Amino acid sequence: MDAIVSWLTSLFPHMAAPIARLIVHLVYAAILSFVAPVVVVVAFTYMERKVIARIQDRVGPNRAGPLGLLQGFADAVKMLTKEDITPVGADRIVYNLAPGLAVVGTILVYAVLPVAPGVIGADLNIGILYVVAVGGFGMLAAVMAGWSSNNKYALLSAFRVVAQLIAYEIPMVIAIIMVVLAAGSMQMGQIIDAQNVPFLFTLPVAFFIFFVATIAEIGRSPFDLLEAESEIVAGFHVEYSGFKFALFFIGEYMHLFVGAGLGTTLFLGGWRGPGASEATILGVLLGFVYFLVKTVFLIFLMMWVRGTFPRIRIDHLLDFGWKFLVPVGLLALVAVALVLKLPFLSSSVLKWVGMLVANIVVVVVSLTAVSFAARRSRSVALRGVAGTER
Amino acid sequence: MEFFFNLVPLIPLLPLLAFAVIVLFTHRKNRLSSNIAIGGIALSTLISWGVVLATILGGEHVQVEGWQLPVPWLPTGTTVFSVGFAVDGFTAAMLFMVPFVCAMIFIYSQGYMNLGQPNQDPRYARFFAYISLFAAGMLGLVVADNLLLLFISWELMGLCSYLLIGFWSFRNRDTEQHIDEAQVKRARAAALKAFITTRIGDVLLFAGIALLYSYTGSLNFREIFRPETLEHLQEISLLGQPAVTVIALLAFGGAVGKSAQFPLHVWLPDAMEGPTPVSALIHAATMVAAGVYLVARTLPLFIAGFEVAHAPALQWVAVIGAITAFFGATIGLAQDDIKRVLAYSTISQLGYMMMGLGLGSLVAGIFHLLTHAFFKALLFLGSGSVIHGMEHGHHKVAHHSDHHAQDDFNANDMKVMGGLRHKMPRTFWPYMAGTLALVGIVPFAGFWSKDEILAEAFHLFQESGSLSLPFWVWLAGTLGAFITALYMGRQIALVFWGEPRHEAASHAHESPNSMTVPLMILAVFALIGGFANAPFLGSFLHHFMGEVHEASEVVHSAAVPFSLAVAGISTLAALLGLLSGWAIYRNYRAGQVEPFQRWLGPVFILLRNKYYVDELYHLVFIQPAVWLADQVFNFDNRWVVDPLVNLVGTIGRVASEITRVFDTVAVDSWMVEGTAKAFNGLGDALRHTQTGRVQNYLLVVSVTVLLLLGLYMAFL
Amino acid sequence: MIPLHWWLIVAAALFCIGLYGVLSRKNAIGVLMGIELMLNAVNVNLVAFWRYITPQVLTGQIFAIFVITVAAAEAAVGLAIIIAAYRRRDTVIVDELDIMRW
Amino acid sequence: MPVDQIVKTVVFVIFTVMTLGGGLGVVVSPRIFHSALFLVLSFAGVVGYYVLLDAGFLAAVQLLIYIGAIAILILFAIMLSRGLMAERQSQSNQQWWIAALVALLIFVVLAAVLWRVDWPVASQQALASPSNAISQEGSQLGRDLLGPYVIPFEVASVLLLVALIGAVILARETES
Repeated sequence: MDAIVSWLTSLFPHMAAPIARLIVHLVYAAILSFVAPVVVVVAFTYMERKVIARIQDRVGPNRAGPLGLLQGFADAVKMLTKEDITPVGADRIVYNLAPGLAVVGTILVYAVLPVAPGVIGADLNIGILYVVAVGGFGMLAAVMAGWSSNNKYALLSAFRVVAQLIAYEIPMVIAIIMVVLAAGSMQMGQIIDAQNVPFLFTLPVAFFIFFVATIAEIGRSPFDLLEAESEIVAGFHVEYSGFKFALFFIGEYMHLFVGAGLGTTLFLGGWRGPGASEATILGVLLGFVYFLVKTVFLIFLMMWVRGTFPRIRIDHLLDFGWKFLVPVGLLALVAVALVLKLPFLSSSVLKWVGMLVANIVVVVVSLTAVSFAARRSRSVALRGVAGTER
Repeated sequence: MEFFFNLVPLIPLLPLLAFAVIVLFTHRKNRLSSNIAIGGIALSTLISWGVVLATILGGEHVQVEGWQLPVPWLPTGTTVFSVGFAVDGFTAAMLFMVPFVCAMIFIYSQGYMNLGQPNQDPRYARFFAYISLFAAGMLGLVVADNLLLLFISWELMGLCSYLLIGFWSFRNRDTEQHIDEAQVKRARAAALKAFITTRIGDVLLFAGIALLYSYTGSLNFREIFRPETLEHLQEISLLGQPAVTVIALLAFGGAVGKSAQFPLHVWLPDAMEGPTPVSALIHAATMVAAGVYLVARTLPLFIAGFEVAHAPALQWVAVIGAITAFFGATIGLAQDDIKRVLAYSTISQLGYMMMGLGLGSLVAGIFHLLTHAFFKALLFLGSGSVIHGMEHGHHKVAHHSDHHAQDDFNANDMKVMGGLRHKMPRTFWPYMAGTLALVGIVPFAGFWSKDEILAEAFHLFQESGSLSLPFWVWLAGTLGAFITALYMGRQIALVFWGEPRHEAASHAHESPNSMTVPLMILAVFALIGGFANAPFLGSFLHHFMGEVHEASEVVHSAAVPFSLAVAGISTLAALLGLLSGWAIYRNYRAGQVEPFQRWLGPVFILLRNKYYVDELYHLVFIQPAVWLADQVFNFDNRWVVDPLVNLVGTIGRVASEITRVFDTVAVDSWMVEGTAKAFNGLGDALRHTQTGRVQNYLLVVSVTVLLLLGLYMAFL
Repeated sequence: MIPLHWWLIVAAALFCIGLYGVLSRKNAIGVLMGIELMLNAVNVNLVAFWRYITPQVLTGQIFAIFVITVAAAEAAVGLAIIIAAYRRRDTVIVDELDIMRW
Repeated sequence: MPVDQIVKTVVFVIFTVMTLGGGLGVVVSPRIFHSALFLVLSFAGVVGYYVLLDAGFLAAVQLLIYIGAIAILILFAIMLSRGLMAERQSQSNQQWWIAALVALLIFVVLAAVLWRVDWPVASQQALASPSNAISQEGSQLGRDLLGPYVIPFEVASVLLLVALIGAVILARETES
């Protein structure tokens, strides 16, 4: 980005550097807020439908355009031409604010997402903390929507949103803290720089927790309890239609992208790859390609998960978050912190190995504990059955 | 030998560890628990004696300069509270005595709490945990190199004393059949009394420590006692006095509470509601010694800026000590309870120690503390053995004939004993040794230490002329010595001579070895302990610990020459007292009016009732507090049927209280009545402001803030 | 730079608004929100003092962090109390929770 | 007045409107849910303040704790106790006018006092050039919290734990 700025100033010698910077950032912001959503939504709805269809042995969209590629646009047209409804008794202002907030909350995260070498809205030195902090807006939007719709199901969904998002925000933060510990910084650029070996390989537990928590935060299957059709119809946006619903929809897919993008940045080395560098245009483009490939891979993983697992029950969901992910995360956090402080792990290679070993130990320990608990509860259940028989 | 210094932190930590282990893990296994406790204190004793030896061998370098181990503890913003350990001659002298006496008491407790017997105490393990913690507190206090750790340990002991004095108030009503309700109540009251009374002193001490810290920024003894620091403290004026004097007096306040000096002595006699080993622990090695230790440790603060003879803080110490010494001794004359006599004797002896310190002599006070610890532990454990024997006899009697089972037999009452020297010889002889030591007969330990204090007083009195303060101190001490001998004569005559005055006494028998062996060991120390500082052996303690405060440049300790006159007078007084006490009571028979009562009349009643101090406190502090609390309760309680009835009732009650106690203190009844009315009316008026609505209250707060801000504005 | 006085006065205003909320709201949750406003006002003050008076040491920020911590704890406990009161007495109106009256 | 001064002032005014307007909304809004949303607005204004004051870390923390946690929690509680507060009924108690008066007076007095005091503001130079503490804010905060302020830090952690447990116990359904 600095390169573009200097290029601009060389092009227009009279332009002051701050103004050039401002222009560049404004353009970037405009791309993020207007172009990216459309592209993201169209591309990933198409991808999602194709992938899910393949998993379910179907073909998926194939009518609109070649290979159904235009399906997304068709959907968009359909959605925008629908009637815009506001339910009776709804809290009008809040009701109308909520969809916008849902999108804005996600776009705010894009600001610190490094999509290519040197291309980042603002490389804050508290970048990752900012991401976590801004995440609250999405929750707020869902609560506002759920409350203002004056609909029982929507309200129930709002409850679920709060419960689920809080429950999974904590393990996610724990996973992020592990990354921050390993990288020694909260700044996105430095986190990427620290990944000579992607953290996926040194902190697999953190990645697992982050991945699961991200799916839950986005509210995708199997954690899509917020909008479980069979239980609460469609959740907090049940009353929305037309453009406002489209906003929620866009928000969700952008959240998907940003979640995967964060996963890429934190665990897969971001834009890093052979040849990617800030120095040349080609390097930057290469970096962007690497970033996209990794992100799309993560998104594909999420779709895979969605196509494979059935939706789980709300209490199981909360239990899984609080009673499994959080303790395992804390355990791993302590283990990683200890390993990083061990005096004899002086070189970075040794540290990577140490972290990996610590993670494996944590996995073994927690799996053992889980299987032990499961066996015990099963035997208790069996004994209970035997008792009733007698 | 230097190696032992590295183990100093372990001295308090081992008993602490024993406490933790017992409470957390082994409290279900009684024998194991008590063995852990004894093992902990025994190891502490070994280490302590190693340290003592190292200190002796280390020569003047260690004894005066001391060895230190600072431990940074609490970072608070920019400063760090550090706790640490230090050993010098003084500490070493204490380390010789404290863990050893504690260990003796621990071993004795195993027998006293009836380990393995059917009547073993149900909270046996808990008891050992508590006394371990108690010992840890005292040992931490002794090895502390700063006031912070000292205060922590101090409070730890306060807590333990509460738990232990009230030990028999915790009863499990589901599992125990025979619960002595009166005892439960007494124990509970005594525990509360001890805790609250000493708390008064603790608050003063805490205030003193806080003041000291705010002026000097340090709590480390060595840093506080630097001449520059002391000078700085003298220059600051506080309440018209040099700050150092105020701080010293506040610290002394703490010592008054802990060491049961007049007027905060009331808790100590009641403290014997706890098991006897606890009494021994409190009276000899730990709790009360802490106060004396504190004064001795902070002695430079008391003197700084003045001549020794004219330091106001020090004079207070001397006066309070002298009053306590005399006062405690006289009360001891009229008590029937064997432990109560000893308790008042402790108070009196503590007065002697304070006297010694108040005369500016560290060695005199501490020497007496050390010897007293041995012989008072001995006496208490001996009395415990006697009581134990009596209870045994009582059980036997009750077992044989059922109709005796329900009489109000009190195993502590000396009047029901008698002639026990034949039944319990192994208790009797050590007890005699302790008595002689307490009374101060050559060559027993008490003689040397008491004589040292009196010689000090005498010496000062000769320097500053008759009718000066040291003269009165000396007089009180000498008179006190006579009275001490008198009541001890009375006690041994009542307990060990004469005929048994109760069946229990005639069936009493000797206690188990675990109880008598510690007695014998302690008896040896009661016999020879005094030689540690005997003038004809070169006044060893003087060289050993006399100069620990030398660095402060205010305390100068030179041994006062042995004065035959002083020694002669006090020995004569002691012999006279002991023999006359013994002679008068030797043939005392059950049911007789006591000889003293016959001769002293109302004075005796006054003494028996401890100068009515308890009643006075009850009247002046407790009753108004309770009464006020009652009133507040009534204001607040809307279900009071008729406030007027209540008022009348209160007036009536207050009036009757007044008439009841009119003889002792006159209280203006009009005042009380008026106050009651005023309070009641005020309450009636004010209760309407309690709307129960938080926001109303906050509004009032806000308005007040507004007014204050307005005032501030107006006068800015 | 914006003068320090502005910050302080804005903070004072926020504080007084919060105070008014605490004093006047019927709903216990409203009272709680007033308290949060007041705490925020304090934080603005602390941070402003830090920035303008002692920018070299972070004491002001650290205090603000502690205030936030306390605020979080207070909100959690406060809301728990409100929920509990709501369960027991079926109301969250402060005036009706007056069993501590004379 | 240089450009960035004007920008800063404008931004300050915007945030002030958000903060104070939001605050006013909190205390006068007739619907408690709206109050809570106004509270979010007010918090967001304070976030802006922190950014203006170069306290980026605090801004993020404010966002995370106040908006992400406290405001959400309050909304949650409001939803839980729904239906009791009849909509549109007055949200103020009888003493509201005294309260308003007192609050206003306190503000006037406070403002007067604050205005008069000559604060010992650091030199212009020190203010203008971002000090080390500002640029290294995050790590410096960490060091301070685990260094000189470790005791308050630990106490705060204990406080949070206690609050956590206390809140759980208080809000728990009593099993009957």
